[in-house]
Amino acid sequence: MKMFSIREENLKVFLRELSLKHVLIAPFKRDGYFEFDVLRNPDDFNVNYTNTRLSPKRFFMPQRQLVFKHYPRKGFTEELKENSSVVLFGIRPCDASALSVLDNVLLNPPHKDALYENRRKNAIVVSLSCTKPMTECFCNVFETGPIRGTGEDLTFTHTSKGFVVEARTQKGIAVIGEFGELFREADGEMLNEYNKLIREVLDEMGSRLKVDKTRLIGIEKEAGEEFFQLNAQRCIECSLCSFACPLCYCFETEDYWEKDSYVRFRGWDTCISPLFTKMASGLDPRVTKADRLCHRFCHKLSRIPLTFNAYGCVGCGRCVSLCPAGIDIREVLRKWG
Amino acid sequence: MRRTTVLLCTCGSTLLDKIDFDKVRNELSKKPLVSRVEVVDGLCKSSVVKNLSLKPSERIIVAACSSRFLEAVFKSLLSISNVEFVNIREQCAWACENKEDASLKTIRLLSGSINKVVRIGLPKSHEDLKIVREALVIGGGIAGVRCALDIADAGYRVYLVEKEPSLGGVMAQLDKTFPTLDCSICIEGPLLSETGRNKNIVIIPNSEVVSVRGMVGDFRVLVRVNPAYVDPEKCNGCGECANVCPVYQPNKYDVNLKPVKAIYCPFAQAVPLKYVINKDYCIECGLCMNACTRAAINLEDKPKMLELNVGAIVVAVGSDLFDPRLKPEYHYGEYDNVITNMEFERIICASGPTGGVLLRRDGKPAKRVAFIQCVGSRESGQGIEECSYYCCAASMKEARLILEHDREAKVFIFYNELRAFGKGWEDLLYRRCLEDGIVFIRSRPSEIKRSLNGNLIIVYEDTLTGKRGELEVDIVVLALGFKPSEKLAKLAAALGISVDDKGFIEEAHAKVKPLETRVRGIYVAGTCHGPRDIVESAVEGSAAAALVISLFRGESIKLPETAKILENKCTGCGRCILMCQYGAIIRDGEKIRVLESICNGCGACVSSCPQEAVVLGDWGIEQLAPQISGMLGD
Amino acid sequence: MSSPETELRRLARSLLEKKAVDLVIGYEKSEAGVRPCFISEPNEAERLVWNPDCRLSLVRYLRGFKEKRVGIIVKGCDGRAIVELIKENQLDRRSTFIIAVECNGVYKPVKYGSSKLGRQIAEYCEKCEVRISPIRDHLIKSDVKALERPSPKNDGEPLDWLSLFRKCLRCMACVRSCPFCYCTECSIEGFKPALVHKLVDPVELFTFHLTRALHMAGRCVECGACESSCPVEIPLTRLYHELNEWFREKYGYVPGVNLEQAPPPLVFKEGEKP
Amino acid sequence: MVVWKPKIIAFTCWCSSSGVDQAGFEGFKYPANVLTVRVPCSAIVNPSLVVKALQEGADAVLLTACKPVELRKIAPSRITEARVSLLRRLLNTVGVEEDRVRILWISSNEGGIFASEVSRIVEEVEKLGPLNLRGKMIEQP
Repeated sequence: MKMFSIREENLKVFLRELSLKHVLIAPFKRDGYFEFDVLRNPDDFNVNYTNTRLSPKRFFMPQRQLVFKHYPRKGFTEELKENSSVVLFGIRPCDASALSVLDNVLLNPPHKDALYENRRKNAIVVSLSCTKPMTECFCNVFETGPIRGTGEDLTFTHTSKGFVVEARTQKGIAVIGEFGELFREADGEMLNEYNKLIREVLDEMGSRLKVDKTRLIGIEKEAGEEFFQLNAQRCIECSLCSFACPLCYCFETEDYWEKDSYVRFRGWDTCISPLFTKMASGLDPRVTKADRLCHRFCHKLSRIPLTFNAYGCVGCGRCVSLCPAGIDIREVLRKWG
Repeated sequence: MRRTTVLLCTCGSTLLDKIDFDKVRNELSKKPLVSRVEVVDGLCKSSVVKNLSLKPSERIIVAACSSRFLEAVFKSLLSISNVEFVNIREQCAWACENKEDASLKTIRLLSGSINKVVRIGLPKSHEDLKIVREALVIGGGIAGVRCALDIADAGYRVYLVEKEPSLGGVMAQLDKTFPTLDCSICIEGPLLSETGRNKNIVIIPNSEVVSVRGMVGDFRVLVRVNPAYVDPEKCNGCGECANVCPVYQPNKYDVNLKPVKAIYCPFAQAVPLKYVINKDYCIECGLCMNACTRAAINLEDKPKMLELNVGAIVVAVGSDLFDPRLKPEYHYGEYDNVITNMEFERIICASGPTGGVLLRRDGKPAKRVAFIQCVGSRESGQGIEECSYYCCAASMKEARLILEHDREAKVFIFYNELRAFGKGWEDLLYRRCLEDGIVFIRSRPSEIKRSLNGNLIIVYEDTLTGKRGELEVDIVVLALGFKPSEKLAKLAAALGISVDDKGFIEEAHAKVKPLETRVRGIYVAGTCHGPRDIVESAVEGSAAAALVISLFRGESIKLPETAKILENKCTGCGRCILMCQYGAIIRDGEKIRVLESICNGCGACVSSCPQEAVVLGDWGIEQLAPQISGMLGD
Repeated sequence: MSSPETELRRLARSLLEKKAVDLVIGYEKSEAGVRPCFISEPNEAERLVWNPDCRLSLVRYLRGFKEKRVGIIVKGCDGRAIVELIKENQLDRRSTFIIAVECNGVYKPVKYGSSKLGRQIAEYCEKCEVRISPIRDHLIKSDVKALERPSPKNDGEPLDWLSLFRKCLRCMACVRSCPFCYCTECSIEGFKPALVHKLVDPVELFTFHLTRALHMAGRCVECGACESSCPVEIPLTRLYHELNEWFREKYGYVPGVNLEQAPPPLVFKEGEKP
Repeated sequence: MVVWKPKIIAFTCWCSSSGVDQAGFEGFKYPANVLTVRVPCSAIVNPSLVVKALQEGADAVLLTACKPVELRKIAPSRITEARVSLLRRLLNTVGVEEDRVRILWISSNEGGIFASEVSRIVEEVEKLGPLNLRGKMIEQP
C-alpha cells in the first residue's frame, strides 16, 4: 500500500478535522493513566502516550449491551441503532490486530454477529506504532506489532520528521483523500528512518522472547501439567485477564423484565469464572481452577489458531501486568513455544 | 406458567371517585407477567371472592383495604399462599390530595407488589407440629400444685417434679395465712393429697430438671431423680424405721429449728407420705433396714436419670429469700433472738419446735416483739430494689398471731410504707392491728444492739417525727424480701428461657404475655418470676394451666414464621448470632442453628447475613429489591 | 545479622524439614515483580523473597488449604485479617503457623501503562499503625528502615466516589483478593439478580460498592488487597477505613488487633446517640 | 413543564405500617410520592436494600420503626438505628447527602405524626433536589 506522511504540527489539525466529521476516540490521560474515550480537545492527545490500561474492544463489544426488547402485546424490537461513524485514533498495532481477530471470529458467515457488525462496519481504525514498547509487551511473537498490526485502516509511525502514514485498506485511503491537503507522499529519507526504526524495535523485542509458534498447538495435550496446577493455586479467579484482554470475546446473556417489557442483555463473560461451564444439571466439564486456566491458554494459543488461522493473543501484555496473582502467559510461551 | 392476577377493590364503589380504576387497569395490563386485572366491589365479601374462581396456583395481588381485615378472608377461602396485599384505601385513596396522585400511587405500589409476588416460590408445604399432650410442672409449691391439678382435671397427664421429698413448698411451712388467719396446712393439705390421688399426676419428688431439648409440643426433658434410699413403691409410711434410727438431724421443713431422725418424713401431711434418708447424717448402721417389714430401704440407691417427653412446661419453682447475714447491722446468726419471719412461722406454729409458744432462745417467754420490714427489698445494693409484696401483710398477720397467743404481748412493726392493698388486707389486717394496739413505727432501723440481759435494742429514727429512739424488745423478726437464687438462673439456662436483671424469670411480655416466657410452650407461675403472695401464686398456677390446656386442645401448632438457615450457603461466620437479641441462634458444632421456639421473626439475622443464607418468609432481598425496583420504575 | 529474607528462607526450610507444616505460603520473584508462591519442599524455600512489593495479602489463600497445616507469611494487616477470621470461625489457629514479618509499608503497584519511576508507598500503608501481626508463631524483624511515609495527604479532601465507581469493570478482583470474601455465594456477584445483575448495569455499581463497603464495615483490616488488585485503581481501602472509623467511634472496636475482643453487635444501647 | 417531585421509599414495620393505615383512616393527607414497603420488623431491612432504593431512583429512604424505649431489653429497632447511622456515614463519604436516609419512630397509633413528619421530610428532600444516581453514574461529566 501507499506510504504517506503528515507533518507533526498538522496532527492536531487532522484530529480536529476528524472530530468534526466523526466521533473521534483517542487515548488521553485521566487519573494517572491513559484511557480511550471521546476526544473533545485534540490538545489532550499526547503522542508519547503509553498503551491504554483497558483495551479498546469495548467500543465494539460493550461490557453490556441490549440485544432486544419484547413487549407483551407488541412483540420483539431489535435494538440495532445506526451508529455514527467512529474513528479510533491512536490504537496500538497489537490492539488493532486484536480487532482483526475479532472480525475473523465474529464477522465470518454464517455466524455473523449483528451487534458487533453494526458497531464495527463504519469504524475507522487508525493505529500509532509503538516505538518504545513496554516491558510487558511481546507483540513480536505474534507479529502483531510493534510498528504494524493487522487490523488497521491507517498506520501512523512517529519519526523525527513527522509521521509516516501507511494506508492499509480502502477505508484508509478514503480518509487520506478526505483530508488530502494535510498529507503528502512520504519521501525516501523518511522511509529509511521508518525501516530502520522497524528493525531496531524488532531487534530489541526479539531479544526478550523467542517463541516457536508451531509448537504451541501441542499445549492442549499438556492439560494435566503441573505448571497449570501451580498457577491455579495462585489464581484468585477474578476475571481481570479476560476483561483486560483486547480479544477475549466470550459473552453471556441475561434476560429479565422491566417496567413494560422483557429484555435481553449480553455482555462479557470469562472462562476463569467457576460458573462459566457450569450447567443447570450441575455438570461442569471444567471443575478445577487448573482446568479453567489451562483452557484459557489452550483456547488462545491452540484452538483459535486451528479454527481461525490467527492467534488468540496479540502480546499486548495487559493480563501479565494486571494479574493480581502474577500469572504470566509468557511463561506458557517459553515452556511450550 | 403461573398466572398473576391483580384484584382491585372499589370498596363498595366508595373509592371510585378517589382512584381512577380504568387508568390503573390499563397501566397494569401492559406489564409483563400480569395475566388478569379485575376491578371488583367488596373483596371482604366471601361471595365476591368465590365468584372470581381463583386457582391455588395463582399469584394474587389484592389491592384493597388494610390487610389486617382481608388476610383472614383470603386465608379461610383459598389455600393460596402467594397473596400480596396492597392497601389502596387507607394508604392511597384516603391519604392523597387528589385522584391523580392516588391513582399514580396505586400504580406504583402495585407495580412493586407484582414484582415481588413473582419472586415468591411455590407454597411451602407447612409441616405442622404434632403435640405431645402431656405437661411438665417444675416445682410442687402452691403454684405448681394448683397448676398440675388444673391440667390433670382437664384430662391431661402431668409430671410434677419437686426437689424436696414432699410437695407443699413454702405454704406448707406457714402457720396461718393472711388476711383471714386460716391455718395454712389445713388449706393446702387437702390440695396436696388430692394431687397425690389424681391418676393423671405423676409426682417425681427429690428430683431436678437437668436439660431440655426440642420445642413447643415436643420437649425432651432430662430429670435427675436423687436417691431417697427408700423405695417409694414399698414404703407405706408406717414410721418404724424412724423409731429405731439412732441419729438426729435438723429438719429443713422446720427451718432447722426442730430435730428429726436421719430417716424421716418431713411433715405429717407430706405428699407423698414416704420416708427418705438424709445421707449427710445417716451412719449406715442398718437398724432401719431391720425394722422395715417391707424391705423398702436400700442404702446403695443411686441417682436415676429420667427422660420425659412433654408438650408444655410450667416453671413454678418459687424463689429464695434474702440472706439476712448480708446486713451485719441486724446481727442475724449472731444474736439468738434475731430471727427471720420463716423461723417465726415455725415457732408460732403448734407443730413447731416450741409447740406454738413464742419463747426466746434462753427459754424465757417473749413479751415484746418487733418486726423490721423490707429486709432485702426496696433498696439498691443488697437484695432487690422492688417491694417484696407479701411481707407487710405477713408481718401484720404474725403480729396478730402473737396477740392471739398472748394478749399481754407488745408488738412493734418498723415499716417504710405500709402496703395493705390486697383483698381484705385493710379491714381484716391493718384496722385490726391498730385496734389491737400494735405499734407501727415508720423507720428502717439502723442497728440492733444487745443489752447485758440478752434483750435486743433497736436503734431507729422515726421518719414521721424525725426523732431518734431506742426500743428494747425480746425478739426481732426480720421480714425478708425475695431473692432469686443462682439455681433459678441455672434452671432458666437449661430451659433456654431468660431471667431479668433481678434474676427472676422474664416474661415474654410484661403486659400481654405475663405468664409466657421467650420460649413458646414454657410458662411460668408463682414467685419464680417476681414477688407474689399465695393467692397470686395460685391464680398464676391456674392461669398457666389454662394456657397449657388451650395449647393441648388444638390439633397442632401453627408456628409463626421463623428464620431458617440455608445450610449449603452458611459459612458459620456467626454474624447472625451476634445480631439476634432473643438469643435464638446458636452455634451447634460447625453449624449455626435457629431455635424455632425462641425466634420471634424480627429478621435482624436475615439482614446481617452477607450472602442471604438466613431467610425469613418472603422478606429477603430477593423479594424486596424487585419490589422497590417496581415501585420506582417509571 | 541476617536479612529478613534469609531468616525467612531458613525458617521455611526448617519448618518443612521438620514437617511442622505441609506448606508455606509466601512470595516469590516473578518476571513482572513479586507473586504468591506455595512451597512444600524444603529446598524450594530459597525461592522466597521479602521486599516492599509483597503487597497482596496471602490470607485469602488459606481457605484453599483447610485440611493442611500451613505456614503463612504475614504483614501486620494480614495478621489482623487472621485474627478476624478466627473470630468468624473461618480458620483453625492450630493448623496455621504464622510467620510475622515486620512490615515497613509496601509500594503501590506499577500497572500497565503507568510510570515505573519514583515508587510510592501505598496510601493505606501511610495510615497503618500495626506493622507486626498481633498474632504470630514467629517474628522476623526488619533490618531496613520504614519506607518514607509522606505526611498523609488528601485526607480532608473528599474524593468523587461516584466517578470512581463509574470506572469500575466489576471484574471482582477486589472481592476475590479479599481475605474476608469467603461467602459461598457472593451477594453482589449477580447469581440471583436481586441487588445487581450478572451483567453490570453502570448504575448498579453504586449498589455494588456500597454493599461491599457495608459488608466490610468493622471487619476490613485495610490490607489493601482490593485496592492493589483493582485495574482502575479505585482507592477502596479509604472507603472502608471511613466505616471502620465509625466502628471505632461508636464501639471502640478496631478489627483484628485483639483476638479476645468480640466484634460488636450492630446495636445502640438505650440512650446512646446514633 | 413537568414539576419534579421527589420519590421516597418508606420501609414500614408491622406496627408503624398500621400507624400509616391509621393516618389514612383519620384523614391525614400526605404527599403521594411516599411509597411504603411493608416488612415485619425494621431490623429485617438490609442496608443494601436502602442503597438499592436510592440506586433505583428514590430520592430518599425512610425506615419507620417502633421507638426502642417502648420495648424492654429487646428492641430490634435499635439494630436499625445503628445500621442507619452507619449507612448515613457511608453515604456521606461517597458524596450522597446523608439526610436522604432517615429513621422515623412511628408506632401503631401515631398516624398523625407519620403524616406530618413525612410532609416535612418531603419538603426537605425537595430542597436537596433530585438524587439522580443514574445520571451521575452513567453520563460523563
